[in-house]
Amino acid sequence: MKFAVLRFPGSNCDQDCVYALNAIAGASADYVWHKDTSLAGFDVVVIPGGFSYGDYLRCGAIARFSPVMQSVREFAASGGPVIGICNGFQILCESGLLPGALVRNRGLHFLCQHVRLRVESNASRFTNAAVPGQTLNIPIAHGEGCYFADEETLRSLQANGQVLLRYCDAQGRPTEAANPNGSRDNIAGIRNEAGNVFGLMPHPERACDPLLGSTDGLAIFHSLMKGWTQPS
Amino acid sequence: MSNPLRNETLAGMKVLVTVLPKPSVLDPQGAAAAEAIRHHGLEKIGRVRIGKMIEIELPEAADESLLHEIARDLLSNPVIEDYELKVVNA
Amino acid sequence: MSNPLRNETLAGMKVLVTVLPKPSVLDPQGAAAAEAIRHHGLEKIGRVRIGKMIEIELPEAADESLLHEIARDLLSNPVIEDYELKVVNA
Amino acid sequence: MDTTFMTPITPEVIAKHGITPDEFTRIREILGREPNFTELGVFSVMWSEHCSYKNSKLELKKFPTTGSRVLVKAGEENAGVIDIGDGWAIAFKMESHNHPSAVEPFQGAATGVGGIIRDIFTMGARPVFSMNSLRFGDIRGDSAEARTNRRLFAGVVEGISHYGNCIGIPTIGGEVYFDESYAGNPLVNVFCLGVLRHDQIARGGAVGIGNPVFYVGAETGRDGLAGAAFASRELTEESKEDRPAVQVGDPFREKLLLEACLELLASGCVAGIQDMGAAGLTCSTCETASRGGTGVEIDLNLVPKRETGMTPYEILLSESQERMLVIVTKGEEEKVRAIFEKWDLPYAEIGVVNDDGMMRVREGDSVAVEIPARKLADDAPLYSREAAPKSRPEALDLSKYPEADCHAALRTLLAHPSIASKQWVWRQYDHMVRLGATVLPGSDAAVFIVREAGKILAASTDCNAIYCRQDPREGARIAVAEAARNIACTGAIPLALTDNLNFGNPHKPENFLQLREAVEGLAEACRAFDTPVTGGNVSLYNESPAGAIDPTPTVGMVGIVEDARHITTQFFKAAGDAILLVGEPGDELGASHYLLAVHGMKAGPPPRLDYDKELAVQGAVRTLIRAGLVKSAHDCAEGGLAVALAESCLSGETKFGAAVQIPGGAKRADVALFNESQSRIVISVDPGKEAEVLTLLAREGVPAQKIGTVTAGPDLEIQASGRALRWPLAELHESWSGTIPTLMGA
Ligand SMILES: Nc1ncnc2c1ncn2[C@@H]1O[C@H](COP(=O)(O)OP(=O)(O)O)[C@@H](O)[C@H]1O
Ligand SMILES: [Mg+2]
Repeated sequence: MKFAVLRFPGSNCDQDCVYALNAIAGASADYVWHKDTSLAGFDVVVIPGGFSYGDYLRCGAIARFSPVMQSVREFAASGGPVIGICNGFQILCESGLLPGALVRNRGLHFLCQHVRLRVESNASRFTNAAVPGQTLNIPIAHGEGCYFADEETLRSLQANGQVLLRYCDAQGRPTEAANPNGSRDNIAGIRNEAGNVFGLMPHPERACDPLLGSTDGLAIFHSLMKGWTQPS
Repeated sequence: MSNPLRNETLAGMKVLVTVLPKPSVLDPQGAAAAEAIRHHGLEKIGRVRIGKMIEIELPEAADESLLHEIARDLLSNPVIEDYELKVVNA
Repeated sequence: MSNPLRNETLAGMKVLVTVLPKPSVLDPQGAAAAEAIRHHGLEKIGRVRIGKMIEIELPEAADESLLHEIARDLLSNPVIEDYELKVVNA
Repeated sequence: MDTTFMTPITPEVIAKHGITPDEFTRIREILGREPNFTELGVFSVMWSEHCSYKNSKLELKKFPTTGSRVLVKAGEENAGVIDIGDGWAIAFKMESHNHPSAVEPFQGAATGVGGIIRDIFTMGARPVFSMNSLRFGDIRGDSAEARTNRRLFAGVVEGISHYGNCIGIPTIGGEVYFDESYAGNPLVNVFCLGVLRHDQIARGGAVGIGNPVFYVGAETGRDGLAGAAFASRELTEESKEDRPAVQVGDPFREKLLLEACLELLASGCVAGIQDMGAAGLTCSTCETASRGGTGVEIDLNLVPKRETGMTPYEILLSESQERMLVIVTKGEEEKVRAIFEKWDLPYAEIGVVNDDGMMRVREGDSVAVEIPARKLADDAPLYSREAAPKSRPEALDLSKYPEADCHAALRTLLAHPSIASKQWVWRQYDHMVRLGATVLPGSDAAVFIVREAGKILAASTDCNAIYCRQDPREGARIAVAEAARNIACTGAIPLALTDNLNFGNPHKPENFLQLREAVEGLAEACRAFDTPVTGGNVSLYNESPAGAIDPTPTVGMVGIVEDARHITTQFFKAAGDAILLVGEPGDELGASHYLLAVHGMKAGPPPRLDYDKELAVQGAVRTLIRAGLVKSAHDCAEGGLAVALAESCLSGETKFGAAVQIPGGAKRADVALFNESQSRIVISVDPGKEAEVLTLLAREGVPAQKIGTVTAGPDLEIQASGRALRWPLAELHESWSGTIPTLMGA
């Protein structure tokens, strides 16, 4: 299984993703330059964090139009798994591959800290190595990670089981106090309806090495490596 | 008007695009600004909203529908923002 | 005009403050937007500048000089930005 | 047409450029003629304090700069380079952006970060982490001044966060102090470290006659005109007029520039490379020529520009950010172009290296500047300013400071913004990118895994300016000792350090005395700890209308951890663990934060540092850590033992209590609790290992004793000088962690 890690000008978690995937998760990952248009030979697309195109205008607004994103759209349309982390999540929302948008954190500051996440569903190819209700300790690092969607979208996300991760407290409760950025319904990560596109604000690649305090991020990478079969 | 850069485009037009957060979207920046304005002595204010102002110099006329497309798809995000577009003579 | 929030202040006024980077100051955001707009098919553009638009609802008249002070000292940074202030009826 | 060519050089024009009549005579001698206006501008920036160190260079020569690990010495290139083994090396340096930050905190701090990062990748190193050392006026209260200080603090932190986060270089540590002496003149010192292979060291010389000179990066604009000269003046009311000097940073551009330059250096096409920092194009052309022993000729018409109608004077003196000068090996131009195009960077071939030793700047056919490069770059006048006579700080008369309510005093100290938790600051910084931060901010020194090199580094910035105010020599010695101690507490061995000398106007003899004393103190301590100086920065003229800042010679030290199992943090780990004090209980209250926070005074001499004792304590703690016997280690600094204990209780994810009895015969509890005597480290050890540890320490001849036990809470209990004190952890935590968020409105 081969992972493509996209590199936009301004991506800065690309090297971390490749390192975590290759050196720790035991996967095989390689870079794909934003001017490239082919994803042939790759099984999973990772859109890493950073500040693509400086995040000028809005986070992810310009990256959405880059050449490689056309291929990502086709890759996703044909059912290929795509995971967007942090800036990658923002790019996926801007591209319309995921519903909603990510806006400025409620407290207005950039926040870099560990957070707890509750796995809302493991019936996805991004979380199948986890147990529903399990809490994961994975860091965030963003200034614009407050998830917004209108009521109708939120209802359908909920109804379809598209919310995969919610910010929660140590007991696994999605409380206000455990919500670092003001996200609607404590949403930290969602998938698309088809189930093959996933965006999340926390950085699983930063939670793979025990020396960094947590290995819970591996749950997500291992899920992807395991592949996914429709539960019967 | 002594700036030579401005003179270059005096003949042309300008597009002004204002982008404001939709009323239903949390605008913590606006709320913080409201707080600061009250602190500054202007107590009686209603809501404050903060958005973007994009000024584009246009040396020659452009297709309005293209301009609107750019304002809608690139300069704003319709999920969270409304835009207004105005073409003025520079 | 179905927004109840707006109705409350229909009687009042609005202050619109636009803040733009000074012409001589680097505006990386504007430069990036210009690039993106060109890619979008609008090739012939001059400079693009990106600034802020602040909309303040005013239920009753306020002292203009106080408004200007707020615009200059609080909403903009005179070192690198210029502001414009307009009071309009809501 | 360049009208400035015709501007007559009157004594007023010369004085406005900060050039003295003697210096002007020297300029005429160098040129053998009158300078034109542009040349005068060029001399004025190159001979400013910021670029030439003319008032400090004679002092800086006192620093030790050699050692077995030094690959490139301080001053030779943009930053010194230190061997870390296995063919890997590090380049690091600290730099100030004080004046720009006073005028525009966000952009001032942001461009400071950008500048130091360029210094590092110019060396061929990939920048892997940053730190920052900040000083502001008091942020408490509702006065206009406090509000200004809060605005500066918020803006500077946001600016560092903006630039560092965007470019993807983690900010893993630093320090922040608040003191009235910095009101109106904040200090913003930023540190960056990069890694490289020994054979990747890049040089900043213009070598190879006939090699083309490339300009790459952001287009030149009128921003930051003569910033170096600006940094070399006192801040006054008129400084606001200097506002055009404010530069705006573009971290996105810098990220592209960084990647492009590293790719370029790896391609082997580069003969020399130099960033355009202070004094921009001027400094980079004459310095590369001087280093290469060559001449450089450039044509300003070819320089990419952001604005039209710029004069040679403006182009040469502009401090637009995110630009580099690259000397390319002839014949490799196409490869170079391809790399710049890949990264979408503006670039141009603007000149050539020649053999006449001149910095020659043309504008098409006309010559705008023609100056012998080496004389311009290296022959600035050097001054030894008058130093005031030395005076020893008055001994502390303790009877003037009655013992305060110690219960309240600990809370006051923990709530003092200089001591309170800085989480509000560091959580705005992305400290986790690059997967290196294994000890996060909030412990003594940061510990960082350099993935590409498979090495673990520890780093800390330190300076107690109250000590330096009371006795600059002792204060400087302690700054080095404290940095080394912080590094020892993580299990690391100190390697080298960089310094940032922040002082007032050197023309005032009392300020010059402080500078000289501090430099001598630093130099002596660097020898004692075997940590050569890799480079640094001098920032003089830090004065506001109220006077000079307290002398602040900040140090940034780097150490190496040899085994991941040695990495140690400052917070307690388990109830029941024994708490040991390594070092003596101490009794020096002079220049302490207790006197400042509780009695409102900066008084008395700072504590005395004894190198032998200090080295023994640090060495012993490191030995214990390496033997796997230490669960936590934290040094005693501001606020003494009581604050150190509280921090060990509070700063981990799980909070612990402690029951402690302070030994020693101090008559007063405040002395026992809050004295700041040096060479003390609080460690916690498994109760079963306590005897072994004490035996080991005794064998090393290091004074140490058990002082208490870690508890599950809910209180911190301390007995001192016959008094029994008890604080609920929750209360202490509120004082310590709530202060800054509350003051800053969360
Ligand atoms: N400006 C800053 N940026 C990042 N981290 C900081 C900053 N200021 C303080 N810290 C972190 O907070 C912790 C405590 O700082 P400080 O009280 O200065 O420590 P010490 O007294 O042990 O040197 C350290 O880990 C330090 O790196
Ligand atoms: Mg310390």
